[in-house]
Amino acid sequence: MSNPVTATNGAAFTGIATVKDAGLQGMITLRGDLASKTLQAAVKAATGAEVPGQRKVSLAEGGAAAWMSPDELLLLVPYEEAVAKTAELAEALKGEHALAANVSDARSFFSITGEGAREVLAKIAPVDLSPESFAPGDFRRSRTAQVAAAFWLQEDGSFRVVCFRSVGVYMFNLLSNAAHPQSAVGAY
Amino acid sequence: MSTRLAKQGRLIDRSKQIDFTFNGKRMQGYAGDSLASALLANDQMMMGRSFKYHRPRGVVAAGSEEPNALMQLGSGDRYEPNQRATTTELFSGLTAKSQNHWPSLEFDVMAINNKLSRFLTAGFYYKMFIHPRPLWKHLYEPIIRKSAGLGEAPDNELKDPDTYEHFYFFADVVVVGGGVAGLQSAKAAALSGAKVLVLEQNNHWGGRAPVDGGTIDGDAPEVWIEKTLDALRGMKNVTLRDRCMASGVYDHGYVLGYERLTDHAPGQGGPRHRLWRIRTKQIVTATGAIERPLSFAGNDVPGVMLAASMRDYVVNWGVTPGQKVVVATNNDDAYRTALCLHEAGVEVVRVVDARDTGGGALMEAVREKGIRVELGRAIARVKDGPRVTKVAICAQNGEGGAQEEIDADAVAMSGGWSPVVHLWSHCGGKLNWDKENAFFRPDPARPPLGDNGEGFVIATGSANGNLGLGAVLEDAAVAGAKAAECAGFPAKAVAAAKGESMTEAAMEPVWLMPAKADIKLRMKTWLDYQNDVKVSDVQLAAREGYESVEHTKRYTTLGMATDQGKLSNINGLAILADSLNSEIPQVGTTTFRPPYHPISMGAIGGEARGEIFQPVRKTPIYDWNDANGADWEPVGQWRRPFAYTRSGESRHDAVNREVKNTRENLGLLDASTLGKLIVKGPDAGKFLDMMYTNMMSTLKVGKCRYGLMCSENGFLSDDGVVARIDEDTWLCHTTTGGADSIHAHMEEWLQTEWWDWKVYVANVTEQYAQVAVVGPKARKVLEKLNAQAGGGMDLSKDALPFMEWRDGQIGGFEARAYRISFSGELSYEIAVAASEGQAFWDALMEAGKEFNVMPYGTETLHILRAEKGFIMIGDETDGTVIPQDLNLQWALSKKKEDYLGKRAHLRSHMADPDRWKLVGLETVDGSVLPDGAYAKGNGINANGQQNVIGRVTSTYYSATLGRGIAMGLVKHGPKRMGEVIEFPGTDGKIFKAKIVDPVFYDKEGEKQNV
Amino acid sequence: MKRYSAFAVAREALRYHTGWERAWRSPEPKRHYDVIIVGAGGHGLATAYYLGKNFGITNVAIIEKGWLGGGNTGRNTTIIRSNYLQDPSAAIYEKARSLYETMSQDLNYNVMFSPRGVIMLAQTEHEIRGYKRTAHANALQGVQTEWISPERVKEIVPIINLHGPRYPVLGGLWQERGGTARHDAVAWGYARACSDMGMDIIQQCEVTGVRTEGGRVAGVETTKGPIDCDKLGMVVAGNASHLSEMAGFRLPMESVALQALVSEPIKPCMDVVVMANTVHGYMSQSDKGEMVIGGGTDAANNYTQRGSFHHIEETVRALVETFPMVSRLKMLRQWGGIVDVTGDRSPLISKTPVGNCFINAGWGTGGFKAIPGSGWAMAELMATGHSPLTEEFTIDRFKEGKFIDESVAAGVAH
Amino acid sequence: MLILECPYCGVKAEETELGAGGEAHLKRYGPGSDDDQFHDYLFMRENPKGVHFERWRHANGCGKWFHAARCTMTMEVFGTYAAQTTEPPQEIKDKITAKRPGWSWREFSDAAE
Repeated sequence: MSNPVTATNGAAFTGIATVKDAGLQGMITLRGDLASKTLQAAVKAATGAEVPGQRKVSLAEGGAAAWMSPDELLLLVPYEEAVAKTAELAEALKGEHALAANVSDARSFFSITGEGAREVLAKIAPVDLSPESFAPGDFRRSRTAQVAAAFWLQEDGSFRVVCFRSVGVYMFNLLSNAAHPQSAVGAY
Repeated sequence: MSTRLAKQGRLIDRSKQIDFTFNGKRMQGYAGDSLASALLANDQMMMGRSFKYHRPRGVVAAGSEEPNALMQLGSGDRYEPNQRATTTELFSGLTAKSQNHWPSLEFDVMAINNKLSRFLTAGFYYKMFIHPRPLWKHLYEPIIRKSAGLGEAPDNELKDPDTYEHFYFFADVVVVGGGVAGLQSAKAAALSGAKVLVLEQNNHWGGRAPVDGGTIDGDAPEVWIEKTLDALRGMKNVTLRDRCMASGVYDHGYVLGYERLTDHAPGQGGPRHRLWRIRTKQIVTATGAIERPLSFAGNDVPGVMLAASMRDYVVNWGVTPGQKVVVATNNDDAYRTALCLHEAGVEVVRVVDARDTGGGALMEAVREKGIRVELGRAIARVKDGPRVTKVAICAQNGEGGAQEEIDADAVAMSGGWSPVVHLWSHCGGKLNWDKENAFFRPDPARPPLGDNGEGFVIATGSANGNLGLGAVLEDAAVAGAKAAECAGFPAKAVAAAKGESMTEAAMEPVWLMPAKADIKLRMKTWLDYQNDVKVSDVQLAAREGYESVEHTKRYTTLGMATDQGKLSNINGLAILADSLNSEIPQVGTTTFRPPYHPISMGAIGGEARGEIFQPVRKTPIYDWNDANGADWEPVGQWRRPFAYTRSGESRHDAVNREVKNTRENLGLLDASTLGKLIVKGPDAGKFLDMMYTNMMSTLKVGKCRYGLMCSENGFLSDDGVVARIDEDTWLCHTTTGGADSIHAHMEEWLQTEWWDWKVYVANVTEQYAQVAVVGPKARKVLEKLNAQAGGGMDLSKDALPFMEWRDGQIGGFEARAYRISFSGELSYEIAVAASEGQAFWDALMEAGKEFNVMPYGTETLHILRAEKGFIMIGDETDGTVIPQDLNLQWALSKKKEDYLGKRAHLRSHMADPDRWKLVGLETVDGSVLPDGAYAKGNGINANGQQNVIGRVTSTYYSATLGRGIAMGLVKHGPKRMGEVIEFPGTDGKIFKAKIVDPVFYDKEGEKQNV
Repeated sequence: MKRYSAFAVAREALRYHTGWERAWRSPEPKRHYDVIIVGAGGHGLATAYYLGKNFGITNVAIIEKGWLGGGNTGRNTTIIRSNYLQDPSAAIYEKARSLYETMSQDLNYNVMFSPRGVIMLAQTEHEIRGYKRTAHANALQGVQTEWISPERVKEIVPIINLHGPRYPVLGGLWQERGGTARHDAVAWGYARACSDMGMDIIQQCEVTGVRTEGGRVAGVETTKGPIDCDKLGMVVAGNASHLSEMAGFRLPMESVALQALVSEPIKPCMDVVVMANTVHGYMSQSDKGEMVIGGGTDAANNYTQRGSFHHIEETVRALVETFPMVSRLKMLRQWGGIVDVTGDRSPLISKTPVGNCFINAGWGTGGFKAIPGSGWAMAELMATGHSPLTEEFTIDRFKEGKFIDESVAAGVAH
Repeated sequence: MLILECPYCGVKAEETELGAGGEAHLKRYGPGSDDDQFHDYLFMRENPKGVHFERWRHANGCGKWFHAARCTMTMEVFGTYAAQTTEPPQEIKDKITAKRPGWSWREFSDAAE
């Protein structure tokens, strides 16, 4: 076992907001019946979080569960625990029709913090990111410029963005470009 | 002469002088000037040359409708042609050049066209230059091309240093136009609680009202404008943007806003333009109206200007275009210009009103100033020249005889107003002809329809055909409230501000001046200034049968210039209707298309340039590859090393080295891009049996099987190795290009056809870095890694036989090893976590040194598989090939009742024994067959084409065999082994090749199974 | 018909152009014609023209619901080329291209065919292979094409950026005798010639029904009354499904929007047509100086002649990358047309289940360049019941699993 | 540029999040079908001027396929609904009937007729 590395290796940029490689994050794709008590219990056990409602993320200490589709969650766990937690989930869901896959290394993960965070995302995603429409705990899968992404808003007003690892460098460049210090829109 | 006035100029700051140059001449203006106003202040009336006849042209308008004053702005990488002087804000250091002339603006050789204008009438080029044939391309067309065009093209090597961006915005109501109507509408909508966005194309608010006068709520319009702006700025649900033009309205409430951020301050940093992609429930178009020129001979001579625009220059910028002005009109509004000029101390030598009965209170006010007003009169002609010197007056109701010639240096003309209906029309809003005011206005009963089938655009103010400040404001308040209501906010009656302006007498349509102008005058009467379309041209088009308005437009080019007919459309339509003895509404309008005003390509492209033009997908080993000689090849969005070239080595040499080394020693391939899909569930086996042509449900846990996929239409679409992970889980490898598409394909069938089957699919392609460890030393290097780590997975032949897989540790890495081979060599494909991919690769390279390890690229991959006769999706297949063509019948399960493609293969053409089949091809002389070559058959077909009997699908130099090898599809190929067939090259050379077995190397497969 | 010439223009100039006669008559429909062509676009008018010219059939009406040339003929990007991969396509497009060469002389109307050359850029290894294959096929099909190096591409197109960081230009397929023509003039030239042969072009006349007797066509109902005919040709891009249903049969086809745009005119900077299929965009410069730009189609069925703006964005960013100077030009006008797309994206020129009723449709994005060849072949099919050029383009081919697939060689855009 | 509401995630998604997938409610014909059935299944597409039922995928979103009822002449959207059905829901048919009396599409039509 060596030291695992992210695709953008800790990169950061500050302009109208700060864009940062958010580091290695344990992520598990879980597909199954979200109404199932067994599944809900397994999710809780793995992440500490409840199964979220439509287009929501439920955050807990050290873990989270995000609503990806009516039969899919993205679970966040500590990176080092992802393999074990995936196995635990599989074990807990034996007998249910479900699929848990460790995708921690298949993703890039970024944070956007600062006053311009909403505007940075609103330059590349066709989503209403005004405070009235996008509140902490809201989760959205969409398109950011030319790649698919998912993002949510934290309680502290910062965003987390998830995309495929292979386009991590593109995403970082894209977000940094949108955060150009002289590009504040002033729309929110 | 045109000059700066001592007073006036509400938009300029006389304390801030700004230097700029025009055609190399240094000039001064003030902060707040437009380039046009600054040029006029410097007595630069002539600003360009027309498109066709190269006639001298001055500025006609003061806004974005300007057809004449187009400039080449800036230099070097920031150069830009065709910028309107009227919408260009003056800044320090601005360099402008007029365009479409040689050698100079004042003396233009191409002005010879003006002398020939009698010959160069509408559509002349359709009737000439027909014989002799070659001369069109080699002589006539080059001359026409050279004399056409407007500004010079930017430099061939120009790299735009500016950046651009997009911004998504969502509103309930978008109000287009920041004039008084727009502001009133915005206020009304906002008070209902709707989220409102107001877009204003200029850098100042209030539109025409401050220039046109009157009162709002008892004060001057400016007072109300400032008050209202303050109120709107204080509302959380209102966003105001100036320098931001709504360029187009599209389906489902989509609006594009074109914000010009640094055009007025180049190089200040940040994006130059921002394209707002706005989604809204309702749109209020408060876009105002545009004044129409009058059609009289010489109406294009510099110094002839729209009356209201002339007023704009005086009031907004303190500039007068002339000292002795003739005003010509068919309506009352132009009298405001006469008053304004008079007040500014400019002599109004005559008001020529075409109406026999004249105007109302405004006319009286003008007369009171002692200005001479003549009724029922017309301008017969303005004397040709680089600027106005003499104006001939005659009776309107005549042919232009009995002229009185008067001295003047400018003419202010007004032919009435046309509501700006473009945005209303972009998405299908219909228009009605308003006979009284002689204009098209939006038909509220036929608005553009949104996604809910209801209208989503409301026109208001003068854009809705309202004249007079009172009516405009009342209409605007109603429109704003209605928009909010339609957007789902409770109706709230908002009292309109009370606007008062002088009442106006009715206008009278005047489409030609004088009404019966003779042909000589009509040939000098311009409709479309920029494209040089005259009244006589439209009449000619009608006479020749180009009766549809679209025919006339295209035949004469009326309205097709860069102003898109903003000034010319209605005037042209009227002439056409008259020529056809028809009425304007029967003739109809041309279609209004976005954008309202040209927008930069840079803005449309947005951020997508340079590094982020398109995503580059990178494997975890990308950086190492890049640093170690990777000669990149784009594969979809991925980049893969074609080969790893060493210094002094050609691409070809590198490939040969990689091939040989892999066969003899050890090669590593970054195979991370291969798709990896987990398919899991009680019905997964049944599902995969439908997806693949061969049987997957019977695969044993721990084993691998090569599978083929066909489309429902029968064509081979993807292939790859499938591994059974456990009782209800399979892992399917796809091609690099197939990862996303096959994932989507599986989901599509699961969601839309077999939705009751219990199967989940997850795309885990990027979870892993996958490395193919290939060659006789493959096992040795892996065992060495394990030894170094003090143990690991047993990789022996017995513990991990060919076509099986195991999980475990290799060199301390958690890994999954597949014993599969696409090269015919001893080979392991090893997947590790992507985050550890580089470390694993480094470990292999280090441990492999003693085995002479080398990385290899996609070309070597291709050659190795071709030597073994393995097909490659995308080479042997092209979307028209079925498995049977590739002798892959063995992979088409006969036991299965159904799978995708099975039914398709039963169709007559697919069962045809004459289909071309896969064979190997060896040139007789050992050379390499040209890629894509076709095999010649006998004779020609009914269309005179050479008959062909096959084609090359893959062709390489095999370093292993020291000769060219190829695969191809040949008619009856497998039955013709040993036959020599001919492949003509594109250079006429014939390549002779023998049909052979496609497996060129290690036919028994001994090397991979050791 | 008075002939057009420089002399005629000069003569007319002296009398202020008052002597020009109508380019085409505007007659009321007769009760019966030997042949009715529905659709006075380029393909319909060309069909009528070659019926008259090649087969002496002149008792022909061309019925148009709008104005002639008002559909896709007047909305395309005017590219003419014939470097297609598959034999049937190459045959009909090359026939068309060769007819364009002499069209101005044949019609005595300057359609401004300009063989300025067409380059299709190869920007991936896959594209190189596809275009080399096409070059080999073309050599045997009698279509002149050539594979050229990046350096040669730069010589021909000085404004191109060969070294785009994403997709460097690796070469191109060059058809020197491809080019452009003035699209409206093609329709007008054919219309004038048809009218001169005595054919009736009936505009503003919509077909509302197709009458059949005993499985054969008998005539059409129109907004100007019923008109009988012996043979009927349906040549109505964007309306073919609708019209065929009136005759009682269906077509394997869908209609979608295709968009184009032009820049403001600038002085000449690009003499040839360049197509960049990897990044989805193509561009040429019109005689007027506008950069004429096109891209891909929308994916959803649509009859509005409006497409989605994101396709324009995709095309423009591709062109900014390929021709960086485009960044500082401005889009003057964008528009859309409706194209009919079949299962293999190749056209139908075919007999139909209704006797003496013929269909010409489904040209997708490649219709303009085919106009004379399509008209020539359709006329032959209608007059004689057989044309080698149309043999493979039957409606039935899909049933047999026999496709004419041009996407094979990276021919994404036409 | 269209917007369609994804019935799975409730998002009014713009077209760039979506992928169009052609005619809805196709019945699959496999082995055992005759040539005509198989041909029509693969190639004979409804191409109406007016009411149309079609498939879309929320590709840059939840990844689910859904159906939309839309007018090809005006772009009006009558409704969207889940893909796991062989016919449009009555509620959507009623809505279309209210707006386009007399409509018909394949085997479905204005029930009032």
